[in-house]
Amino acid sequence: MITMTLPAEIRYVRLASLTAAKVAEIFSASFTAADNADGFCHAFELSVSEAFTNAVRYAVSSDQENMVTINFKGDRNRLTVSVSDSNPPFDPEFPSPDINSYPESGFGLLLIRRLMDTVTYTREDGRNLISMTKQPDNQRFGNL
Amino acid sequence: MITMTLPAEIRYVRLASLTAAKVAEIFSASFTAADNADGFCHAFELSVSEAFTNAVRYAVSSDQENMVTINFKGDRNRLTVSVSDSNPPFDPEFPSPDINSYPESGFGLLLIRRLMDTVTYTREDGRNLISMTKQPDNQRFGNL
Amino acid sequence: MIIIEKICHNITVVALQGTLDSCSSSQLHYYSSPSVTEVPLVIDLSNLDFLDSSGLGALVEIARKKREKGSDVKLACMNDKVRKVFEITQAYRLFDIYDDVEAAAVNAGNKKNSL
Amino acid sequence: MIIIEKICHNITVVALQGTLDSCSSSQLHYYSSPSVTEVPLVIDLSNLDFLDSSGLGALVEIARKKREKGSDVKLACMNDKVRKVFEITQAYRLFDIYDDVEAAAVNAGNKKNSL
Ligand SMILES: Nc1ncnc2c1ncn2[C@@H]1O[C@H](COP(=O)(O)OP(=O)(O)O)[C@@H](O)[C@H]1O
Ligand SMILES: Nc1ncnc2c1ncn2[C@@H]1O[C@H](COP(=O)(O)OP(=O)(O)O)[C@@H](O)[C@H]1O
Repeated sequence: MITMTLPAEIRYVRLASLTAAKVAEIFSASFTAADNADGFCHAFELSVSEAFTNAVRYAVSSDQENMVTINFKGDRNRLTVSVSDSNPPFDPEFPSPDINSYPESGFGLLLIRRLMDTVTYTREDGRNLISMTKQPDNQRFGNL
Repeated sequence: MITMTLPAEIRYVRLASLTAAKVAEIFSASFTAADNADGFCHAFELSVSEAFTNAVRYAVSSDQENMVTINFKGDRNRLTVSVSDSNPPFDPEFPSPDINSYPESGFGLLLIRRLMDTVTYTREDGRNLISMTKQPDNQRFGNL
Repeated sequence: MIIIEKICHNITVVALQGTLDSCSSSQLHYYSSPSVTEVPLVIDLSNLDFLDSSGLGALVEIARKKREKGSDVKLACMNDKVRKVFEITQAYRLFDIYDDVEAAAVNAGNKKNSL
Repeated sequence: MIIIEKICHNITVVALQGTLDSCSSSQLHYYSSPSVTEVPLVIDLSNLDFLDSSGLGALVEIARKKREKGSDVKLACMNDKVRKVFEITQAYRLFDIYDDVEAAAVNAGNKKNSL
């Protein structure tokens, strides 16, 4: 179990996404069957970039510094990353907009849902927790 | 304040050192006077590589998984990283060996002392804590 | 992200290097500002290592503003990671995408190809 | 770390790519094993991004074992980050260090230069 806690500031987004890519790389190195390691790592890199961005973008200013927690857990053949923040609750099934209307946002959760095998959302102790799981050898949407 | 907690396993050493380099890069980006950003980032990358390696190498096996905590704190014009582990106490002034004897180890703490401006060691609650501080514009030993 | 501007076939080519995400996407705002919306543009993605949906949003904004003025932006040389974002969001429909900068520049003065 | 072997002027040149630290240093053990200690070697560091003291230890071990057998290892093309480790530890004293692989290979058969 690897845990990282960061202030909800946008300048840390690349630190978060690079960390996710590196953890996924280390995890997938233990699977000889992982013939799609690049896609697996990219799925984590991109999903964490989206989730961390949202955690920062929808933060409500408070007296205390808002902190975002990123948690990685390898479970046999699956890697799970969860991102938690103290923002208001949100709908993880948020529908993405029609691309033909030239939308400048609204694709973060869609990307996460498409890149990961399983995405769960829970609200606990006043915090959002989005939890994202993927198997290295699952090529469904992860292949590059 | 950024915190990362990792299992004491050597496969995570590069994750630790890359994280340190990236945090130092983000921190030094806020200093226009930082004319030696590369040296500053390398000092953190290398010092954390050494400290994390030691935390893993000198771990005593226990029932519980050994965890290493890495903590970053920016304080105005200085960045501090601390690495803590549950190993037996050690002497942070450990003298480095004579290079002419072809030593294969013993240079980790020397590198840390030379790369950083300030290094402190404390023992608390059964844990070692090595705390390393550097200013971006201090070129004493940090320049590349 | 590092932005390098060059000229190819009289067209401004903007080469993006590094990461285009929610932290760096504002660096592209200039290219959707009123003073340059009428000018055709090529964006060279060959050295872009990483793109997320915020970065994509900045590219979509440039396309929309240019098309409103009868101009266009063409994209060149996306790697597999970048292409993935265009596929999942279907943003590939909004852009003319070329395999090399040369071809993109030659076609930069044209309106977007209809599907 | 990726290790690529090539031959230059009949000398084995080992090019290291990426990171040589406590996780990857064991990948160099082969080059200090008895079967190859008598063979001169050049290590090309031009694509080595990062070295720490554990990685340095593996290089020192190769040098010691080779010299015990009258052979040597030469280093080529270290970047500033790698050089820093050699400076602080004074390990530069133990090695002949060249700016290019060619020069290192030409001198690989010679014993270490005395200071
Ligand atoms: N961490 C979060 N905290 C609060 N609200 C969120 C969070 N993540 C997503 N949301 C909500 O879900 C919506 C959809 O998110 P997303 O698909 O990433 O698109 P975008 O953020 O670009 O609008 C957001 O507009 C926001 O209202
Ligand atoms: N985190 C640690 N836990 C326990 N002992 C340590 C730790 N760090 C350093 N030491 C002790 O200090 C000595 C010197 O460390 P160092 O200079 O890094 O050299 P090396 O680890 O290569 O021997 C080690 O040999 C070890 O005995």
